[in-house]
Amino acid sequence: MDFRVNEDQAALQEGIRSFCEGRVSIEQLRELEGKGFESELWSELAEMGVFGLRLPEADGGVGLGTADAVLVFEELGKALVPGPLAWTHLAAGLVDGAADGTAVVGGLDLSDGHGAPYIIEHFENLDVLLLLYADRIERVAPKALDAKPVATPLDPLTPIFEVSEIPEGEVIGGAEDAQRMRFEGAVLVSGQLLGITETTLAMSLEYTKGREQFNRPIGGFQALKHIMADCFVRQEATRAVVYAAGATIDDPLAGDVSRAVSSAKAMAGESAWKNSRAAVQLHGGMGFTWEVPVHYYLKRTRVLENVFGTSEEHADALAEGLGQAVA
Amino acid sequence: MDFRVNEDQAALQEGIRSFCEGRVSIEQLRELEGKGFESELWSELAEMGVFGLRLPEADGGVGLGTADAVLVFEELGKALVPGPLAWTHLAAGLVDGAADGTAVVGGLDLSDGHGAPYIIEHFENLDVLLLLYADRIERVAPKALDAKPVATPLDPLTPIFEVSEIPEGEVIGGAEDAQRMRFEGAVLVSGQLLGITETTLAMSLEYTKGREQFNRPIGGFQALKHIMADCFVRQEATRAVVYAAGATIDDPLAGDVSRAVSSAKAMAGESAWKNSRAAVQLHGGMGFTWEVPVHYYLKRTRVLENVFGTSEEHADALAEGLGQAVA
Amino acid sequence: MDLRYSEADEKFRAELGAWLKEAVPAHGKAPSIHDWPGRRAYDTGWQRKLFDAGYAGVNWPKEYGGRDATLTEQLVYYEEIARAHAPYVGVNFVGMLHGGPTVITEGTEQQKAKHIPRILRGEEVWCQGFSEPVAGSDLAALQTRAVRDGDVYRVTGHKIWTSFAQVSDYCELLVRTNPDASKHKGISWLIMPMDLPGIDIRPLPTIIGDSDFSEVFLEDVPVPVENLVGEENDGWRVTNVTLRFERGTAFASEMYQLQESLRDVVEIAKRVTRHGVVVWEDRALRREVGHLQSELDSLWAMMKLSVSETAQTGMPGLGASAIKLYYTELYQRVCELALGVLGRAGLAREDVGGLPTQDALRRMLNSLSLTIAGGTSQVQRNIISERILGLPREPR
Amino acid sequence: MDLRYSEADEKFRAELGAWLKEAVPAHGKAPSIHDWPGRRAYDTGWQRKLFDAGYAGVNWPKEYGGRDATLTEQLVYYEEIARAHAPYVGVNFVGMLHGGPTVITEGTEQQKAKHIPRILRGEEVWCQGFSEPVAGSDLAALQTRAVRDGDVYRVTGHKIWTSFAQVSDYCELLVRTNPDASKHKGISWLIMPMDLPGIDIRPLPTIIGDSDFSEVFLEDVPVPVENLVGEENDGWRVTNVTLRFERGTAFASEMYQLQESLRDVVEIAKRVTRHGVVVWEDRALRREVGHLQSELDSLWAMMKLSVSETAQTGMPGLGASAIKLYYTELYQRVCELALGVLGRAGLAREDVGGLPTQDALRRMLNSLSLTIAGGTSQVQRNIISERILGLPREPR
Repeated sequence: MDFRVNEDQAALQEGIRSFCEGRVSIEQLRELEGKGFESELWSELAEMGVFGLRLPEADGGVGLGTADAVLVFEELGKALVPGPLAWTHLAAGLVDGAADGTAVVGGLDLSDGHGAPYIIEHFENLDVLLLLYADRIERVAPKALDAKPVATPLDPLTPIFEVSEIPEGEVIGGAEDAQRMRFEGAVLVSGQLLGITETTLAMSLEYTKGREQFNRPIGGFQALKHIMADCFVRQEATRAVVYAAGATIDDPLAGDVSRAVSSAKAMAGESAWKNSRAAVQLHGGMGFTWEVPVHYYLKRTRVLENVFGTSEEHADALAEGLGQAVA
Repeated sequence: MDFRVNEDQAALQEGIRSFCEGRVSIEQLRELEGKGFESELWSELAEMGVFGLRLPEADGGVGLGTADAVLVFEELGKALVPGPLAWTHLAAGLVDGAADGTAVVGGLDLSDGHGAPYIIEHFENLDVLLLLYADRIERVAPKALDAKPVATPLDPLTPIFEVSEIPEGEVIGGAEDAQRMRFEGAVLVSGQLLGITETTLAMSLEYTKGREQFNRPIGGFQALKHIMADCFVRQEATRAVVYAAGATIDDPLAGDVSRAVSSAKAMAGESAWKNSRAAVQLHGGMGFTWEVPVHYYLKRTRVLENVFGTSEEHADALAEGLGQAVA
Repeated sequence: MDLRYSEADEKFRAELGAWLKEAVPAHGKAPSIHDWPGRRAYDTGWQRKLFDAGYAGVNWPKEYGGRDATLTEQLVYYEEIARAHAPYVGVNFVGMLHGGPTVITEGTEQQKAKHIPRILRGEEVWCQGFSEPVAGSDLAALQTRAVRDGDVYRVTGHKIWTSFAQVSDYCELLVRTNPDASKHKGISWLIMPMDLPGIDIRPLPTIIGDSDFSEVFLEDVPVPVENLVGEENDGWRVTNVTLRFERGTAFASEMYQLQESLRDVVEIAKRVTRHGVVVWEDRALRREVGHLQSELDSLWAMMKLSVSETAQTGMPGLGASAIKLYYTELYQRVCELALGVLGRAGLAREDVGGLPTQDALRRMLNSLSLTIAGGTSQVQRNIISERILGLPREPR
Repeated sequence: MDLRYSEADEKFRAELGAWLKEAVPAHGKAPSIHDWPGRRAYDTGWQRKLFDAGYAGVNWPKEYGGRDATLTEQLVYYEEIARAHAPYVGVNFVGMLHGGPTVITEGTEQQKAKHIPRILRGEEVWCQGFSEPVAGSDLAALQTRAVRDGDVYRVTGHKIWTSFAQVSDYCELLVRTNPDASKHKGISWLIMPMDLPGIDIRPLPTIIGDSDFSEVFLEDVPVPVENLVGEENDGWRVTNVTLRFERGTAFASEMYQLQESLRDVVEIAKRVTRHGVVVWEDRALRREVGHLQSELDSLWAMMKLSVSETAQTGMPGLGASAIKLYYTELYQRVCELALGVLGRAGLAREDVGGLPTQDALRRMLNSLSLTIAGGTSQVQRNIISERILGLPREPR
């Protein structure tokens, strides 16, 4: 056991980080408001290997594992990169063109028992839509759906569409595939939520160290220090559990995959929300403005919380599992 | 509407307060450890009118209302006065001798659906035991029960006995009486919990103002100040809702009695626990000793939380009520 | 310890309720949040109707055209206003709740005569120029300078968080008139006409996407000296009069609204199903709803106790900080609960699938400002611990 | 990012597990908490068995008789110890986890030779004399004086929170050797034999009702100068070596135990009925159990990450404060949950109605000390915010 990020992984993560810093700055994101998608960016992400990361090299992919993908998605989360990232990544190998970015793939998780209204992110940019049921995966052409755009989505970088009826699609995977996709999707999204957890704390630190009131940096007031200390603990715990879930998917002998995934998603959802909430409060009035990007993180958190199972649903699953183990 | 404590009420409360200060000091309580009952004290409480407070003057009582009784029980809670206070008070007029202290009355609330083990407080000192069912009140002679003493009760001032079977008793009240007793019992106990909420904050304030570390009173550290500020808010909210419940029982036109009672008990239970927990933490190592009386309050809170409905049960009842109102 | 409203209170309630029942629907639908002329007209129009019916300034003295209602009548007023979903005080907020009361308390006869009747009738809209980029929680650190020049103060500075600046006629403005005095001693309180030269208003969009707040840049703005309220350099005391008004009964309506929001959560939960089960059947949700109900009832009881005490002292006490702190944190918890119930429907800020997501999301986003504006929760905890509990002050 | 234990680790686990399976039951039942001679014999007897089997001092260097296990083996060790419900380290705590490691790191060859083997074999019991009534969170404010007098230091002062003082042979003692230096500069670290004249031990009962802690009054106690560890007046640095040991992997066993406690909650909930329904069916309870499971898994993963990092640096980092803070607060939440499930049965501190209330209540009461001892949660948050996050230090 050596649970540290290894050198290759650190290099991979650093590569994505510097790409995002140059290519997806806050200024560039502002221009994507209301669209949330840019085809050149998508192609560049594909070129970086974001979508084909876990596809075998023989199939044109990078041949890495889920633990590696988590590190990549952590960076995508930090940089608020918009688009149906997880779905397209999951579709690599299953849908032609997903890995190389020529097919933009979105999805709808119908396995969680939520009824209408069905909300689909980035619908207008999709080439293929996956329907994830408890026992199968289907693909449909987006044009087969009667989707109504929602003019004011919560996350200005994640356009959504409302659909009231779901057509039948082509079955492209069975129950096992569906379960694997749910697990992997939950872990990738947990990576993004981890990134939000980290970046919002970093923003709070920077702001409170610089902002002075009563002739002192406000970050020197113990009440604020302790809020940030709690944010830090949350961040460290979340990083550990999310990395562990990725590593467990790669090596199921290292633990119980279902439990590892649920623990990660439940924790990451809570942490991203709490840290971004704390960031709003710690930024004071500025945190309530559109100008300071804290709100983007808060809103993205809601989008990611509500895909591949909410924190509550994963908590329920964990309790169910523990109850069975004790029985 | 004038929701303030009026002059008569203030005088009543002051009377009980000064009685308790002189008669139930911490030193005197220490001597009651393991016993939790003293007949002279009981007689004196009866003489003060604690049990006959709401009995009409014609029947030898004081003829006051529930709002007044709440103020009295608040003081009893502050002073940690031990014994089956609420049950004996509720029995006044129903059981001969309860009001004047010649009959010590205890009880067991069987309306909350909890099964065996049945835990009865102060069993060995009881002359009469009331059984509170959802649809009736029964009385039984304590000797009719096979009660096993518990050598180490949580609260050293509240001896408990374990009973596994409940005999049939004499029915002395119907469904309406039972409901009234539950409501009144919950409010009286909420008064005691309010007292604990207040006294534990007062203890925390006194300790942290006096205790110095790093050349400053620790009460000057913002993290501790904010914990106590939250304790204060909790105290004020609890006082208001508990007083309101008493006043609503006295004047059902002022509000919904069932809701007022549940709101009070749910809030008081949470507040007493949180403020006494905070007091342990704020007292540092001393809060973990037997010598500093904070632990008495923490333990008594558990006793009072678990009678006439827990906070959770009352929260469930409130949700049920709200659900019906919305339907 | 009397909780029941008096017969007079109930009579007042019945009359007001009857009037609202007709007046509210007749006033029509609120305009878009981006339609500023429309918003001003809507809000001031409602204020005028209140005035004509005798319900404007319920807490204002009769001699200034108010109703001089008892505090319990005020409570009844706020309850009924919320229950009827009457228009919010809106652009009249600063005039009715800050500026007006301050002028009544501290202004000259001339100032009162000029502004009070017009504020009350909805003819004059006020905004607030208190905060500055460098002076937020530490308001007394404000740097906007006012230099006496004959009959005017020449004012230069940069204000922020000014609500409704776009449609305001006057601004209650804090300026530094003595830069050499200690920071609390050199401040003055001015009434600044918004049509003076040198005022530049730049809207500051919020996370809701509205522009209710603005930054206001002041460049050599000539504010007449006669617009000084209170003494020169005594503005900090004058300000605190205003701040204490803000922490008084003004939350009553919002508190009642909060109870409605909790009901909304239940209503939504009864309409949404997951895994074939109505969400309201989720006992974890119900438990939390129950606890919140208990806390909302506690808050409301606290309010009544505070009102009863204020009725004697005439001024809300420091306990108002406790109410503000508790109210705002509860509000956020209720809003968060709604988010969880809405699930993916909560990704839309307009109604989807027949669910009232627009209101729920707007309320949630707005709730984030409650623990910041008017003194952050941290500032409230400082006030409570230092001024009420007597704990040592922060080292400065 | 490799999470799987190596084959060598698993082999170690299998051997240890097999040994524990026999050794634990053979060691019998723990004596009453009030039977001090019995407790010493029980705890040191177990230490001796560990030693004989080669499992004593898993993290100690081989040259001092330890096993010098890798960090992952240590983790395996703590997991298995907890899983087997093996006796707690008990009275050996200070020797094995504080005093011994400090002597190994900072002691003279003579000191090492004298104490280390005996501690390891359970022949020597140590206690800790650090805290004083005036020096708790501010440990460096300690006032116990040591004055050099020939071959001895004459020590006078008042220590508190000394665990197992009644049965200890030695005390790791912090004293002030230079009262004129700044408070961190005049402290020394001594090994004090507990049989010296002038030592008065007064048990300090806890809210659990046990006497694991004592106050220790020192009156002119002659501690040999050769018992100084490290340099005179360099005790603060020596102490911090100890404190960092305390915040390392030592929690691993307790963390595993915490998972067991959560399972206990579920087990009790499955056996208790209310209103005719098994309590485990209460989804509000289950939701909370599920969240706690997620957090316990996060804590455990944090521990593994920390161990992997420590394996490289050799010393647990500051992140140990985060683990301590999180662990202790989670522990309390699990204990509180158990209280709620037990209901009225939780009013007894002994098993009633066939429910394991004794353990649950003892654990709950004990948990209250966790956020206080070894640096309060508030102190941990200060450490994290100042030393890790780089936020400004408290004004002094």
